[in-house]
Amino acid sequence: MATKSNTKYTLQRRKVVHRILEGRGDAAVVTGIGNAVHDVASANDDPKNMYLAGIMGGAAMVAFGVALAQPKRRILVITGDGELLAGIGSLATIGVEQPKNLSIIVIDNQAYGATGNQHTHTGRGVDLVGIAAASGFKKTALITTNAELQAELPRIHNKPGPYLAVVKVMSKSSARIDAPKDGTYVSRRFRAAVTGESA
Amino acid sequence: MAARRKITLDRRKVVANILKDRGDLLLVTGLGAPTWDAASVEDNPNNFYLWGGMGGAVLTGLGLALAQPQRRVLVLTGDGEMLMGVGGLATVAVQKPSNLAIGILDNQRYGETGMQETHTEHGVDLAAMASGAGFQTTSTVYNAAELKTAIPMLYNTPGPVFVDVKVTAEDQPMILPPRDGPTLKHRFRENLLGSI
Amino acid sequence: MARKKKTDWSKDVFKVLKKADVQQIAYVPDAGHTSLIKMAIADNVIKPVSLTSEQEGVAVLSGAWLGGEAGALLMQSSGVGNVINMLGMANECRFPLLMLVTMRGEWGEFNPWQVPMGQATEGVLEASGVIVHRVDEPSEIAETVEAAAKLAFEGGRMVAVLIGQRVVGFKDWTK
Amino acid sequence: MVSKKSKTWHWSQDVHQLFKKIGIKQVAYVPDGGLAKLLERCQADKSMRSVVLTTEEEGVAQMAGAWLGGQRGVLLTQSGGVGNCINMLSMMQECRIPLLSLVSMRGEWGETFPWQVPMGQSTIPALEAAKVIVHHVDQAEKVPETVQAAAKLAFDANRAVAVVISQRISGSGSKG
Repeated sequence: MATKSNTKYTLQRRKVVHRILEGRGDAAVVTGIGNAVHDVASANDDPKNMYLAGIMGGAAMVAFGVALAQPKRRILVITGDGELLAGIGSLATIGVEQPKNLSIIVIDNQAYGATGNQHTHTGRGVDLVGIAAASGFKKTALITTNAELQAELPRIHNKPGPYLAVVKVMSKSSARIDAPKDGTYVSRRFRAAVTGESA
Repeated sequence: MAARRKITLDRRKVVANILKDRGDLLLVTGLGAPTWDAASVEDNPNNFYLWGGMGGAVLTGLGLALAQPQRRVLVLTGDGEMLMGVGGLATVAVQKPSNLAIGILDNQRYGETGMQETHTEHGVDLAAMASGAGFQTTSTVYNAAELKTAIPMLYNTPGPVFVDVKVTAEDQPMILPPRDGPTLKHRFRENLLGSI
Repeated sequence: MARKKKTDWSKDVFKVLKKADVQQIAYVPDAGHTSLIKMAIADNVIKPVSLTSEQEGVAVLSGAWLGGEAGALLMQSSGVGNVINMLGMANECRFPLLMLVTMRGEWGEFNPWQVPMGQATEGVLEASGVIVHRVDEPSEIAETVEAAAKLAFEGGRMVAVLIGQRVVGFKDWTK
Repeated sequence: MVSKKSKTWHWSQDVHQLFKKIGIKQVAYVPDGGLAKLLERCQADKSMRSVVLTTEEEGVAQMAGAWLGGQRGVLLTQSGGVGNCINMLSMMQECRIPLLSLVSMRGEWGETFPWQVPMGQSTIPALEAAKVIVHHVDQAEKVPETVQAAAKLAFDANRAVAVVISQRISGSGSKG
């Protein structure tokens, strides 16, 4: 089977993530595996970042659990298309539960960046925005330009969710920026920062 | 999301209708009621019933469709089973098997565990998910007229085809086909391939 | 590091899979399987099936075998943790199942998050009734896969070949 | 803690009360017959949020998020669902995040249904291989105290713990 060549996208993943995180306020951020970790860490290593550095398919539901526990705080998921696809049923669960404070940002380079840039399904006709809408997400967006990104920022940060945006970016990894990778450390640091309690 | 419409179709009648002129169709059924529905029509050696492996019916159908490109393959399964392996829709759409059709008997319930509501009861639209996954042909069926249009799609429209048939949540008597896995497997392969 | 070796064993393994008449190769991409996946895609006979989650692969290969074709599932060790329930079906029906698993979370692992699943891989496979062949020498991979393929397709069993991280190599994170 | 058992007593009463007492706020589940009564009690209780999942691994991830956000939760699953969680459980081990899980067994005591047996027999070894602490209980009266002990181990000692409730108690298995 041939892998189709894709439309060329011009947005740079790291700039997109930085732009989104500039306005995060007191939002908590849950990242997917791989590039998402590095993109978020390169903006700022915030204690309210939970880096899921080694698990596929869990970012949306980890964030959902936080969103239920912290209803007054915005929870952002920054993840990749492959990571989201590995747990795609989560969108239906979140669509049913309707957490208003949850925004999912999919940085879609249409490739498994961590393992050699193999094409993911999104490069071959799978429409994550459509799946999110079908799952009950009332607010969704496909972002391919800076202007569109700018226009979506209020929905990402403030408007009632659940919200999902797919940001199409160039299929290129950025320089690796290490985030703290000890899970017991980042999880306890995160929990203390968002709850004000120690574990 | 699909608008709320009245659900009137009886699952047994739907399945009987779908399988009435099945010809040499190969049928894979998901665990629970779809297996009994298929058995209520007849126990056919071209049926492979999943009695377990929740979330695996569609992908079992995909592997079979790829192996048997000249034969039509139909997966009949329930909404809960489909949801448990819903990423499989993306995998199927990428493969574009022209001989594979998927029919969901969507009673919006987990029938095996006490009729708890599934996500489809709360607005999740499986046909739209399939469409988002890349299926070119999808449909949601609520009544007999729509079913009549959908059945030829299951058999003849180039696949992958996805049809979500909304059925009532009434409990039906269990009609149990053979369930010994090795027996089912041998029977299916011997009938299809001439050897096990 | 072991780039040359990697290509070499992949070629030999691919020959073994062809000889075993494998016609469907289902995979979730992994760096260690890159060459094998490329060969599968380039091959005119083999149907490559890229998956969103590894459990789909067990189901696909069950269907493949019902339809008269042999297949192989390629994944990373973390993916083993996604297939345990679906293996129940392969076990109950005694479907042949050949899995090639590239290991993470062991030899020289740098990412702590990979360690728990890497250390659990062999245990959960055995708990699920899968016969496990482990190989840490590049020169022995092809013959191990050949033996595993026989045991799977002729012996009618679920067999996993675990390819040690020592073979696959450390990830080069410096570039 | 356990009230004396009348004829109408069901272990789910005491377990639900225990959940309230220890501050369980999120209940994630894939429906299961053996846990149905407990689920009904949790669903009727406004102090906890019940979340139905498409697959059990979502629930493990949700429990991680609940704890990260300062709440306690519980994952309710059938034994087959355990096989969907093994990879996600590695996150709980790596981060040492508490996990309380109740697993309703199939494929063991008096099972009449062959397809449930392989996963049922793999459930405990797979959990143990994934380094989850397993408490197996096969008498209804002992379920509440076992869940209580497991909750302590989970939330006070920060461990992943599964209470595996035998099919001997649920009696399920007559039907697929």
